[in-house]
Amino acid sequence: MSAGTLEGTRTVYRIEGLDHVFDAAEVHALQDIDLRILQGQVVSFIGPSGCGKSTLLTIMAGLLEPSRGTVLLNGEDVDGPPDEVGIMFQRATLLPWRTTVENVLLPIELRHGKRRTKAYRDQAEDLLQRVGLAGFERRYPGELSGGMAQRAAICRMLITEPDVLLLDEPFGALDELTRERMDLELQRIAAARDATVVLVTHSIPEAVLLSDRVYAMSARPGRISEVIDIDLPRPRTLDTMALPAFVDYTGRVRRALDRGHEDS
Amino acid sequence: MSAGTLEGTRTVYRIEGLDHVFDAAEVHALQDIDLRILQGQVVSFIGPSGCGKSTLLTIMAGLLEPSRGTVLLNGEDVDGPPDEVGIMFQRATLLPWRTTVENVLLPIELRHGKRRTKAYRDQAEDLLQRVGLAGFERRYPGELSGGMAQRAAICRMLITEPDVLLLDEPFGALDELTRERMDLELQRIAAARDATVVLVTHSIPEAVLLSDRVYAMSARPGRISEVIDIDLPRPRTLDTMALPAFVDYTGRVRRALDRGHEDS
Amino acid sequence: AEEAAGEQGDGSSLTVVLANTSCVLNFPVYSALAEGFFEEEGLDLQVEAVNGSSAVLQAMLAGQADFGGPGAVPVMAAQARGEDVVYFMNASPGGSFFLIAPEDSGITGPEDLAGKTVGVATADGNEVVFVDVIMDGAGVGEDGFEKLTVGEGGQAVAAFERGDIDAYAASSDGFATIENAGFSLLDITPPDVDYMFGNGYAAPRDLIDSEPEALEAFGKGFYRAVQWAEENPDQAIDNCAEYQPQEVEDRDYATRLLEISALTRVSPYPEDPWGSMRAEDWEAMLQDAVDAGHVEEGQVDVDQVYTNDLVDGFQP
Amino acid sequence: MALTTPVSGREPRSAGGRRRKRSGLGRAGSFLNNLPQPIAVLLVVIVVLAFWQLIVAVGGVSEIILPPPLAVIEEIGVVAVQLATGGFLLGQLWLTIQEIVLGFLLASAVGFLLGLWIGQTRFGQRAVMPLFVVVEASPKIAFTPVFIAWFGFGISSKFLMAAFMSVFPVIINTAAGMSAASEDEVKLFRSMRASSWDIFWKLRIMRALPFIFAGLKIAIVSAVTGAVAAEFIGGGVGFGEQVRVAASRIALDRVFALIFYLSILGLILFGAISWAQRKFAFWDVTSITRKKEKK
Amino acid sequence: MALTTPVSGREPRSAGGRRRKRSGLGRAGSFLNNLPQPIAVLLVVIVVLAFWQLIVAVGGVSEIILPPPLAVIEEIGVVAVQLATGGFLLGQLWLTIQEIVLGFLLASAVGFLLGLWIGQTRFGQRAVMPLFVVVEASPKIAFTPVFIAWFGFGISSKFLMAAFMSVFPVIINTAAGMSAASEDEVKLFRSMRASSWDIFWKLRIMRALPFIFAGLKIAIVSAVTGAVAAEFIGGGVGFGEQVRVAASRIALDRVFALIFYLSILGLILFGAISWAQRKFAFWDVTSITRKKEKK
Ligand SMILES: Nc1ncnc2c1ncn2[C@@H]1O[C@H](COP(=O)(O)OP(=O)(O)OP(=O)(O)O)[C@@H](O)[C@H]1O
Ligand SMILES: Nc1ncnc2c1ncn2[C@@H]1O[C@H](COP(=O)(O)OP(=O)(O)OP(=O)(O)O)[C@@H](O)[C@H]1O
Ligand SMILES: [Mg+2]
Ligand SMILES: [Mg+2]
Repeated sequence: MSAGTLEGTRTVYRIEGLDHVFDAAEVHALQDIDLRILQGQVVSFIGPSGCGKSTLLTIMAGLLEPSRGTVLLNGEDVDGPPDEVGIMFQRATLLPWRTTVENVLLPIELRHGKRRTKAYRDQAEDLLQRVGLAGFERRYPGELSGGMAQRAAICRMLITEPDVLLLDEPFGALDELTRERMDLELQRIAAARDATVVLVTHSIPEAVLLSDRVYAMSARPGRISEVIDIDLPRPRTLDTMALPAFVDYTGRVRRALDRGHEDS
Repeated sequence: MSAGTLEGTRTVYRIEGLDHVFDAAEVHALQDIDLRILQGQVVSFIGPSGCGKSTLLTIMAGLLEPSRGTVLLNGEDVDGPPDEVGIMFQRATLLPWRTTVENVLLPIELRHGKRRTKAYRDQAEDLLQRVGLAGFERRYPGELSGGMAQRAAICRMLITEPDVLLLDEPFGALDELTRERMDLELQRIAAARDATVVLVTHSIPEAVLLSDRVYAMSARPGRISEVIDIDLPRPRTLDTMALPAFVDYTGRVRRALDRGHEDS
Repeated sequence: AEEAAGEQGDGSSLTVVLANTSCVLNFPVYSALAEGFFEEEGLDLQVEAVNGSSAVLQAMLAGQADFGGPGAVPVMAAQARGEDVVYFMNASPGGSFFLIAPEDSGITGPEDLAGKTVGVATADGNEVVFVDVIMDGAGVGEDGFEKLTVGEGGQAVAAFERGDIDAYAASSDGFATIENAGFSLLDITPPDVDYMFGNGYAAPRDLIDSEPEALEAFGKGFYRAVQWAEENPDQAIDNCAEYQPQEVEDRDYATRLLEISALTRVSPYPEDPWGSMRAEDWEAMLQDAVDAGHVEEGQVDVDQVYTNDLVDGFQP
Repeated sequence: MALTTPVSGREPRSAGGRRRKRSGLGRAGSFLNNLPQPIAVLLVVIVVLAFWQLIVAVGGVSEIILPPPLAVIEEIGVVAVQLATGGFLLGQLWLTIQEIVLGFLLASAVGFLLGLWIGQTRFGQRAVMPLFVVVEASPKIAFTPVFIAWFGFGISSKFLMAAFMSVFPVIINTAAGMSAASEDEVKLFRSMRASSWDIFWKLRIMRALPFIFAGLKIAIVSAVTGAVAAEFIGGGVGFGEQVRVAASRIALDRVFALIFYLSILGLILFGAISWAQRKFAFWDVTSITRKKEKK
Repeated sequence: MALTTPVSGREPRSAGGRRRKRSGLGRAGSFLNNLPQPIAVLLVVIVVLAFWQLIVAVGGVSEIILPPPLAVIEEIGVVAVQLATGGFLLGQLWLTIQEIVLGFLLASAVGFLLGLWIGQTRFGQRAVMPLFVVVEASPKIAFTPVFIAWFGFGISSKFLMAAFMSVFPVIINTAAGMSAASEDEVKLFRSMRASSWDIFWKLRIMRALPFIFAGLKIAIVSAVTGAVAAEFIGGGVGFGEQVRVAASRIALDRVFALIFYLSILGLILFGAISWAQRKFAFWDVTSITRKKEKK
């Protein structure tokens, strides 16, 4: 456990020389990715569609082995889904044979068995309520709207209180207001637990609002084209979005994204 | 065919006293929806997640019968998917046994049979290229990223050149730049054909940028809470977004959305 | 398995396995049981039934039964494969097959079958030899008539109905069955096939050596039941009602079946003691089996395949 | 007709949605579809009986080959009396039921495990599967004497035959079901560090259920015929033997009556499996049905 | 073992991804899984033969009950010579093959159509299905005389019996497959104004393919046993009759040798169906496999 330190904080993820090629399709999805994420940091990946963001997250979650390069989590090689990580995928993927609350409780059941899951039921209902799904606990996924399913998937990730959250466009199907509310909720939860958050997003304001650092990516092959550190006071609120610095940062991210588009 | 006229234009959709309750779940999804959409208009629905936007679109597409009320398309009762309408759903739903281009050509094949579909292949590849999927024609859906699948689904809808486009968060999985590009492309296509566009979106700027009229909805039961006419010159470009009027409109829509949230 | 049965107490507990599940056809066994004949002879007998001689032999050799009632040819086949199973009792000296033709067909003897079709149950069974020998004896060579494999019982009836066959080589139950189906039948079996006796009983040589008395008791009880049934046919059928009530539900059928099966016990050699066999018959049957390819020349020694040693013990 | 009136599990939400251009056939279909089940079944039975009577009457088929329906119905009554009064037949039927149920349970358990193995491993698929096909393609009935030789004359040999004859559909369908879970779902479970055990029980099995139930439905029915066939050949006990006895005296009306009871038995067992399917794979059937059940 | 080394169609993208804590069994499994198919099959064959020899040797089982493997292999050779020289057996085998293939084709076609009907209509599910279950649960072999009475002693009656005996799995699986398409997919098709015909052929059927193929795999193998059983009972022709003859003279080595050829026949036909499945339902098998095939 060689916990690296920078500004006195532990390095959570250290990725070096990472490359990924989908063999069969011969798609060079990721190239030369190097990065380092610190404990308690919130970082965002932003970039054109198909630039490899989901692939990178999948690799960080230990679900896919990169073609080349190292991925260290807390100093250890990631060679399987690590215990301390929770991931939320781009598609909600709720199981149709479980009610909403049962879907949320799935990771608990997988960890602690069915019996001990009961104790978490209140917690699950609490989470569902916080994301605005009170009253839908016993509905089956087929009866939820797109955004509702996504919110249920978020609850499913949060229920285990992971130290590291990997989120792939978690709020893509939500309207802006709900989204902002969820953003702040996410910030609150992460801060309360000193959790590290890695976020893939398509929303520039969201990236700026939440992140300590934004990685802009460009496509084909997917690589990190720019790194923008966001130095805004925390906790951030909706008022933060009115700050001139915020507007400035969104402009910078937008331009970086722009360049990412041109590159590809 | 009692084509109503308003400002000299034909009414495409006329919805009156529409109510929808999902019986089994006893969810009152839509209440008292009244609206009228004119030929060549672009209208957006915006509102909190779960407020019934997808349900409304599904009803307009003739895929779901409302519990009460009338839905007229070009003066005729909608009691099945009408010929002139193309719909794109919130989930891309590509068929895994067809390549991307075959998925795009599906509606053509369904209309004109396999043989005559070949003639449309160039057109399909052209569409795919316009949305940035050149080179992915022969890939299977499992090899596409989330945003790529969504873009393929858009091509699938456009290939039949429908007069009325019903779009349920078509660009939800795209980054802002790609999204804006797609927005303008959509405007171009619609204008070129004088097509009518009904859009469900979560992005306020998108709603304002594209629409002649924005319907803000509130939830439980889902109803139209406010109607905002967007009087900005066409064709709109990215520069439109810098106009003070644009900023003003986004503010209005945002506040309407806000109120929709409070109501529910 | 009933392994213990053979070795128990005074050596009088055995399991027999019959080659068909009909009670009426096996009435001597069931009646002897019901009337207590075996018990009186000091034999405690368990009865099991399967379908066919191979299954009988397999059950015997696997130790599921001590002895059983297979046909002669399968026993020779078993010997050819090195299993020392010995025939010790001939229970149907009259033979198991009947060549039958519908009464209204005008066919009265095998000679009339020239150019006609004879049905057999299987393409290569003993009936085929039976038919061939008969037709040969009637001066109709192999080319002079057709053989059609039709299967048993219902299929034979279907074949008659469709007009596919003119005569049929039937077992006793087949005979009764076809009659029961409304055909008046004529038995046109000539004496040429007298040497082909029907099913009897066989046992591993070990058993014959170790428990001859028990097997003698079986034969004695069996024979007593045969004689008893001649006087009391109705009661023999009644006895079956307990084991196989369905079979005797149709009383006429059961009676006819009993009558026909009596024919199988009419020995062509009335002078011989009941249950005995003749070497020349075995030789003839062995020759047929060799001709049919069931056993190979020299694989089976007639002296080894049967024994008349117990026959004295069967007599009352 | 079938194509215009789908009732399958995943119809869009338009339950009852009116649609234009419904064909005349479609209407006839929906009339039939809306009949209450008892009436629908009765209708089918009547059509079958009428057709049967027609064949017997017009076709001039001998009673020995196809008994007239009325004679069979009469015999069904006769057998019913015997069964009701706890006669000999009842005991035989009970034996057969035991064989069927034991055989089916064994086949389900063994077939399930083998199906898993074959469905989930390349070795199973490529090397073990051929072996089972070879065994299955053999005339299994021919093994009856061997089963008797090994397992005796009692019901063991028969229920083992029943299991032997019904295990294959369970294997094949379970194996096919093993790839029914989607890539996304497996990824989700793996991300939650689900054990292979959990991925298996909480995902793969659930997704495989429609396949497994289809297999079990075939198997329960095969178990009936398997047990009966074993009794046919293996002799001595059970309802199958009774069928044989009746057949051997060409009492075809009785044969049909006995078969009728066996079939009803099969139907009841099949119904039990279908019930279990609706209970355990409820999410696979129409949400409409599910919701209706809720009320 | 099975659970730790899945190769099913939808594994996450981690082909070859190393994972911690792989059990010893898992390793053994993956060793087996990585064997080339011919070697894997050979391995299974050897294990089976060894086990068989062991039973014969240690168990002291009579040759009449279970012939020693060597004797069977020898007989397989003898039969091979007869088949190769175009002897009597070859003609019989050819008859049986015709029965099987015709029976299977008929069962597939009829079973498919009935399966559709049953899978898509409430009437089919609730009223017609019970009828088929009743027929299926009956000892179908008992209908042989009826088939013979109607269709004679030639191969028609036998291939019809083969079809009769193998149609049920196709029905059940096709019916089960009819609800495999998702709600979203049906909605998509309906929105494109797809005809019922197209929804059916371009969606439902595609989604039902894994089910249908599972059914066909069971059916082809049932057709083999069905044809053989019909020959067994219905007399006279084909390889099944030869098996019966050999059994009646207790030539078990010959019985096993003949069964071996029937089984190989079954295996070949089964392989053909599997091949068709990989071809027409390629998207259902591992994407890895598909991609490999591309190269
Ligand atoms: N099949 C169904 N059965 C029961 N309730 C349903 C069904 N489909 C949708 N609902 C309910 O109807 C309401 C509206 O759903 P709808 O999908 O129209 O929302 P939406 O506005 O599209 O939301 P989102 O923005 O999250 O996609 C929700 O409360 C949802 O739970
Ligand atoms: N299983 C796969 N096989 C082959 N190629 C794949 C596979 N998965 C992804 N790809 C390719 O890898 C590239 C990156 O995909 P990825 O899903 O990581 O993109 P993304 O950045 O998440 O895009 P989006 O924003 O649209 O979700 C794409 O070009 C895609 O086509
Ligand atoms: Mg992605
Ligand atoms: Mg929606």
